[in-house]
Amino acid sequence: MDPKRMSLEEDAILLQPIQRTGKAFYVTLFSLLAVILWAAWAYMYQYRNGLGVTGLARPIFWGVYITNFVFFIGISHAGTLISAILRLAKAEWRRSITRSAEVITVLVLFFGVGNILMDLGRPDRMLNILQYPHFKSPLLWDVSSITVYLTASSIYLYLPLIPDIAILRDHGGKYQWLYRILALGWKGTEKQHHLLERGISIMAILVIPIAVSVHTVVSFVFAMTIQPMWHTAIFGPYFVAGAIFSGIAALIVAMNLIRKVYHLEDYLRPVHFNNLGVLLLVMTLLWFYFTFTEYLTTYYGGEPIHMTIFWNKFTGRFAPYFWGMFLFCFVIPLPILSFQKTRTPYGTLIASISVIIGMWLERYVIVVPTLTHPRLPNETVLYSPTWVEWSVFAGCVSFFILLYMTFTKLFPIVSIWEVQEGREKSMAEVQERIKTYLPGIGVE
Amino acid sequence: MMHKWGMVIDLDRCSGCQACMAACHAENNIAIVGPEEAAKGRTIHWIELLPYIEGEFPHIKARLLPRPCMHCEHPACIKVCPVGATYANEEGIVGIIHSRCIGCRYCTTACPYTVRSFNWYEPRWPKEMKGSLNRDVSVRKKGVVEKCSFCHHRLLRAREKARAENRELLPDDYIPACVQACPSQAMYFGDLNDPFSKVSELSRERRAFKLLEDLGTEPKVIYLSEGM
Amino acid sequence: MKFSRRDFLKMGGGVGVAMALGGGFVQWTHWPESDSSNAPGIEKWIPTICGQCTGGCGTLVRVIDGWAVNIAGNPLHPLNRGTLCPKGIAGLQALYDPDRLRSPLKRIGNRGEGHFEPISWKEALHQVSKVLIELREKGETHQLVVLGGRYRGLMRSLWERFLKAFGSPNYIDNQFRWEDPPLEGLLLTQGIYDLPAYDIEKAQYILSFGSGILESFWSPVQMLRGYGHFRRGRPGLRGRFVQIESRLSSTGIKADEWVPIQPGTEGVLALGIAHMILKEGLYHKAFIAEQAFGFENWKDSEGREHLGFKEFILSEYEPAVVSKQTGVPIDQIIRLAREFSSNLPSLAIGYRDRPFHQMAVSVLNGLVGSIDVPGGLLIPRSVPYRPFPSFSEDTIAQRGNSQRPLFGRNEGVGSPSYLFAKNVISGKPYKPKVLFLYYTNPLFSNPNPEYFFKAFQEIPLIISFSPYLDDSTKFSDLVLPDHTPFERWQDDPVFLSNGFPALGIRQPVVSPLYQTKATGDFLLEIVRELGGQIQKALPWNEFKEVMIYCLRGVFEAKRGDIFGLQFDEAWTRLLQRGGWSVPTYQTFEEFLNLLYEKGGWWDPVYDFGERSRVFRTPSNKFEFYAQGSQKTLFPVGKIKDSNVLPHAEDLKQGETDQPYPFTLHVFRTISLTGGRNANQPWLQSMVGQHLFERWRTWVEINPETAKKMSISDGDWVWVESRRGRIKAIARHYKGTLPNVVNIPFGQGHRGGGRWSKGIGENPYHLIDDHLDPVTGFPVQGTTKVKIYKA
Amino acid sequence: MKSFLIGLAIGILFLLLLISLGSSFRSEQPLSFNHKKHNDQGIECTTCHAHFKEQTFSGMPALSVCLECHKDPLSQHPDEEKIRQYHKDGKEISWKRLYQMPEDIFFSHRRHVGIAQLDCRQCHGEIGQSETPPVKPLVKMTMKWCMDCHAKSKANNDCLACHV
Repeated sequence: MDPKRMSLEEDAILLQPIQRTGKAFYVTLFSLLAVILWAAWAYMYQYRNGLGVTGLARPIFWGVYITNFVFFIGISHAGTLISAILRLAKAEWRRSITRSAEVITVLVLFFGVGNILMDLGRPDRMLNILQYPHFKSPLLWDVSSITVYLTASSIYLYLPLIPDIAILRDHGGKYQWLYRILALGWKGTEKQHHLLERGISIMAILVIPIAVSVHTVVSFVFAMTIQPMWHTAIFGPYFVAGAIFSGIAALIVAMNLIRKVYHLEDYLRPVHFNNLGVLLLVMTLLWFYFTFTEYLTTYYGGEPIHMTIFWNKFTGRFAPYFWGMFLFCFVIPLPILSFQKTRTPYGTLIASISVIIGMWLERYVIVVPTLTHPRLPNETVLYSPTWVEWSVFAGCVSFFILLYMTFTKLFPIVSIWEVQEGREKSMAEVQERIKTYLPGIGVE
Repeated sequence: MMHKWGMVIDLDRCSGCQACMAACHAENNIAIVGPEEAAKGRTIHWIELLPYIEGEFPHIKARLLPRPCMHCEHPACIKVCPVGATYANEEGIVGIIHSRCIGCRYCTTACPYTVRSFNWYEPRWPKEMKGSLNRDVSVRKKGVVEKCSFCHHRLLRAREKARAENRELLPDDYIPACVQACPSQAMYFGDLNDPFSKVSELSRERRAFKLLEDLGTEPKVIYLSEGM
Repeated sequence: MKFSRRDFLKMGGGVGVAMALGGGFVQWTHWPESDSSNAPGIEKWIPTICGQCTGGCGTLVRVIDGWAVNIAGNPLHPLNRGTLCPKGIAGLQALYDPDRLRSPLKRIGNRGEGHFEPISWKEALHQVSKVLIELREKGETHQLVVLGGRYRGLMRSLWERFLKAFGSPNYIDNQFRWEDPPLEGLLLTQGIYDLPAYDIEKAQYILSFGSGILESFWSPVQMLRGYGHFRRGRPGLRGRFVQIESRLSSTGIKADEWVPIQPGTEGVLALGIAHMILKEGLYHKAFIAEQAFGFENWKDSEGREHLGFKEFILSEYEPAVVSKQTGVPIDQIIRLAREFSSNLPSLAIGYRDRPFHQMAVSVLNGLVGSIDVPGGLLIPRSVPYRPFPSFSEDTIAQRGNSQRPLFGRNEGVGSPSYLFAKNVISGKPYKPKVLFLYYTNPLFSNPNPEYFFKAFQEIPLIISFSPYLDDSTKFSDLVLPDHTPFERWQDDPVFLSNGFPALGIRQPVVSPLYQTKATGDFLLEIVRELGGQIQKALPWNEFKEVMIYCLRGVFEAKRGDIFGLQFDEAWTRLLQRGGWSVPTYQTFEEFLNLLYEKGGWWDPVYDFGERSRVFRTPSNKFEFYAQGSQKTLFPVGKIKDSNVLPHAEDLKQGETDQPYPFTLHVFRTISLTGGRNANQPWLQSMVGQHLFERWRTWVEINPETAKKMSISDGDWVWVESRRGRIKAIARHYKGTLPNVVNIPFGQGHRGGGRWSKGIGENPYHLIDDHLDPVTGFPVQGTTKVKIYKA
Repeated sequence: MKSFLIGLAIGILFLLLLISLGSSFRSEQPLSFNHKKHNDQGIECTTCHAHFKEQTFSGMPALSVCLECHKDPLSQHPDEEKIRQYHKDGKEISWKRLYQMPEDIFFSHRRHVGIAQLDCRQCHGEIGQSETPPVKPLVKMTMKWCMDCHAKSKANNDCLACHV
């Protein structure tokens, strides 16, 4: 399939964001920049003065930054994992959504890593991790697996992007030099296509275990310690499930925005949202299952040191966070997602926002209460994040949105060639495939 | 045989006076943390008197327990350090190399005894006090973790002195500042590998117990319980 | 490639931007270097005496390059044997307190505002001597008052000698502390008004009636050391220790048993215990028969029948009665009585409660014969100083000395300071003109400091000798800062818990940091200015000379020795009695040098059975019936027998309880026992370790009570008494009686340095006006308060 | 634009150069001391650096030590007069220390010289042969350098043996 030959009339709208930039874009851009600069200033303030400017203290040594770290890494599971699974399952409806998902993965990973770096007391010694690595530490497992994940998902994002870059190269317009470099001489020959397809499917397979490992390892940061309510084997799957859960939610939100802003209603249709909604519903139930198991195990065991934290979450100081988490992760999304009537783009958007908030709270409720109640008597310290931490968090979110926006301005956020391929080739393919397992169809 | 340094704290002798805490501050240049920061929980104590107050009025069971770093045989903190800035040396002392620490505070969260503290700000002293810092011990910088070292610098000095005097290290040559200060002489320090040392003998007493023994960290700080 | 001028300009711009960014980056990433000066140097360990409290511990100060770097106990000093308490270690922070006064100061602006200007010592000397000469000229010498606090040794003798030569009867002693041992009790039973020794190392059983022996004892380390020995120092024998107190203090936590009791009724419980001991015949019969007076009913020289202790107690203090008043169950009273009298030697230790409550505690020791026996209450001998040379007062001084002293009556019984304050306020018999403050800070550390605020306002010139700008110093007109203890010479005569006298020598370990001057030296300078008979009375140039003069007495006493290792007491006694005592020194020079080198002298002998030393009562016996008190406490008129027998005193619990439902209990923790230590961050960071409280004032409330009042742990509350209110953090503490609230003493300085000024609150501002008629001091546990959320 | 970028690059290079130059430590002594001359007179290191056998530090020459010989003029060197000037002012000579251990290092001269019998030159190089005071250490001490020597001489290489 020669891209030159490809008629773009049908999909011209997909290139519009790249070709035209409205006032709204700049308004958003500058307001995001303002937030980012503010956050940068906040971080500089922390860098100069020390972590004392946060709300952390002994024994609550970890707070919002670590919560954000887990949260962002969780969000990153949106893309690669979902897209890879859908690709492998050859779900046709995936074609218009994979790109937007994969971009989330790559971009948001930086913020996960960034948050851990911002949490360091000595960021100037950050490179010690490379110079004196100590592989017994789960943090180093994180470093390794996140690096691999970032590399793999970048490749996984980039490969399917090549034909589209070639389209942009051939179509003229801005940044020709950039597209020329990135297109890697794509000509759309059969061979190239074949290679590309192969590459994509290899990556799709590779990326799944890596993604699973990443979040498992993130959970290990907690689970490998012997602290009450951290030291549990369920944390691996629990974190992975939670990650996919929040990832899908993030994807739905992103899709909703793209759809509205770039008028892609034709590409991102209710059925996509419905399908993703079902997936989210599954994850909601799975999340509930894990949460329920975890807390039941703790409760039934009734170890005093665990129970202190348990009751603190259920009825004590952290009850608002805990029940908030339950509300946002389960009570709100469940009914919305259960009915097809409400699994509309709008309905899933509400459910997803709720899930994202809930999942942030979940991470907070995992990190902070355990640290607040160490095994030995300790002074009662209340952790409340300071303006620095909130600013940095806001900055991270803004920066992510900014990068995402910029991406949509440089590259098509819906994969053009895949959509076209779907339209042309898959039809046939699907028919072929269906023939293999259903009788009486396709017999012309 | 290699030394294995350990401490025994006889709670029956301990009067809860906190001399150990003050002695530790003076010995180890522990940062002065003012009232505002102290209210946030940023106070640093390498050894701290912990209260256990159980029961209901008027039937109360209360205990005071000085808690230094346990210098565990299987420390939870060492494993998790991503840069190997904390480690146990051959003699069993769990040390921190402050100049390598990146301040990730993983060890502080992993330690089940919460003995580790973090320098939230750059420690500062009024200029009138600076000259009175202990010159044998580093002054920590902001952003690093610190904790009890069993006054390891005293061991360095004691060893050197013994070598200079051409003799073996004697049991009383090396004791940490807290042990030295303890007015009710509730603290003992010595070599746990030597079966005849005072600490060894006491560690085999019926009253001997270790904190959070079931975690399997095998502390080298051993307590002797109160009462008969 | 060709470059145009424009290109060059652009390039220049590029370089500029790079430099700016780079410079900024370097600046920004520049990690502030920590600012210690850890230069190595040659270390010395210099023995001296700790000055953080009245404990008198020997210390070794590690000095490097003229800096005191660390403090350890002096292993040779028998009182602490190489150990220290937290305050002792924080002595470093007293020396290097950044807020120390650096030169003499003269007040500018209004009193109490705290504005001063530095003056020279010459000017200071001139000013003070001018004022004093004026007093002499006008014959108003008695209007010079010295208010002296808690210190020991020859400085006190020097002040008294000075006042005597100058012509003022007004040395006002302001040492009283609730937490001290029951001195009035000792006075009533043994006729001694001085600290006794409690031989806890040999005791088997300690019954503490509200005494904070592990926190607020006058010499903490000796008690803590003794405690360790009492518990575990004797193989096979573990002393038992019961704490009777309204609050579960650290002492209570360490005790085997805590007996919660209504505040102020500890003495009543003692009477109940005495009742049971009498009833069960468990008392020490030999002691009672030979060394006691007033146990049975007796007849005086005029043939009048008097009620004896036994009959009185047996008739009045049934356990049921006592139990009702104290809240202690009857069976517990019975058990305590049995334990106390069967685990000999046993000791009862009280606090400075109302005098006859103190006496009730003291007679318990008599009942079990724990007086002047190993493991009991001992009366130590004093250090044999050479007395000052005799001199004769001049006429001005004689006239001044014959004036009525400002503290009125009672020959030094109780606390004269409140009486003094009252007299100053009323202006009767006269008003003082000049007040010296030495080692005292009444505007902070006396309960109800308002008395002293009012009194100070009446005094035209107040001169403080404090090295710190404490509350009282802030209120003075002239500040002549003393050296801190590590910068000056001083003697410290003390005794050990086993009654051995010891003499510590305080010597400068660093040269004075600032323009301060030892008050003793300054006083002698004044004396030289005044000249005449006064100079003849004090013929020395500096305080060290005074010390050396008096030390000759110790040298010539032919007893004791320089601090050394523990040695066998019996052997020493034998040597001394036989006249074979061979101390380590031959000449006085040698003696002095050894004294400075080792840190002091001691006499490791206690002579048992010296009746005249131990019982200085009219009967020369232990008095269950306080005969002596007739002279000292009730000088006029006949008194009822029951008034001089130990009895329960009227509790005066305020008129109506309704608006003020709680009794205020002020306690001291070991870190801030004295008001002097608050500007020391090490101590501030561990004030209330039992609740992890630091750097602030908290109020302990019973959790149930607090819940009923919906006050949560950590809320800010107001604590209000009739006198005023203070704001504090409410803390739920299980060791609190439901009707009592506890507030620690030590915070809330209005003067002081950066680490004490304005930090926390001083509960003493809440204490009621009521003074005990005998001691002249406010009574602990009589103030009522209410609490509400702030 | 392009020129600007080139300028930027030049600037950054220049900056790096400056930083690398600036990072080398320099110190000027108050008077130009000639180690060689003193050494040739047969004066031992201990005469001036009095403490290195008994203490952790070696110590800088005290003025009194200098004055033992230089009370009256000995040479023509103009700096010699400075010694007596210091004496007149009642001040010690403000020598600059060339070797500064990081703060968290416990280093003891006694251990290295007194006990292990190391030669001064091992760490201080040929400072005894210098005719003018060196402005930076003759031997660059790095942790690796320390540890290599420790390994070679079978000394303790435990972190806590030096880091305090």
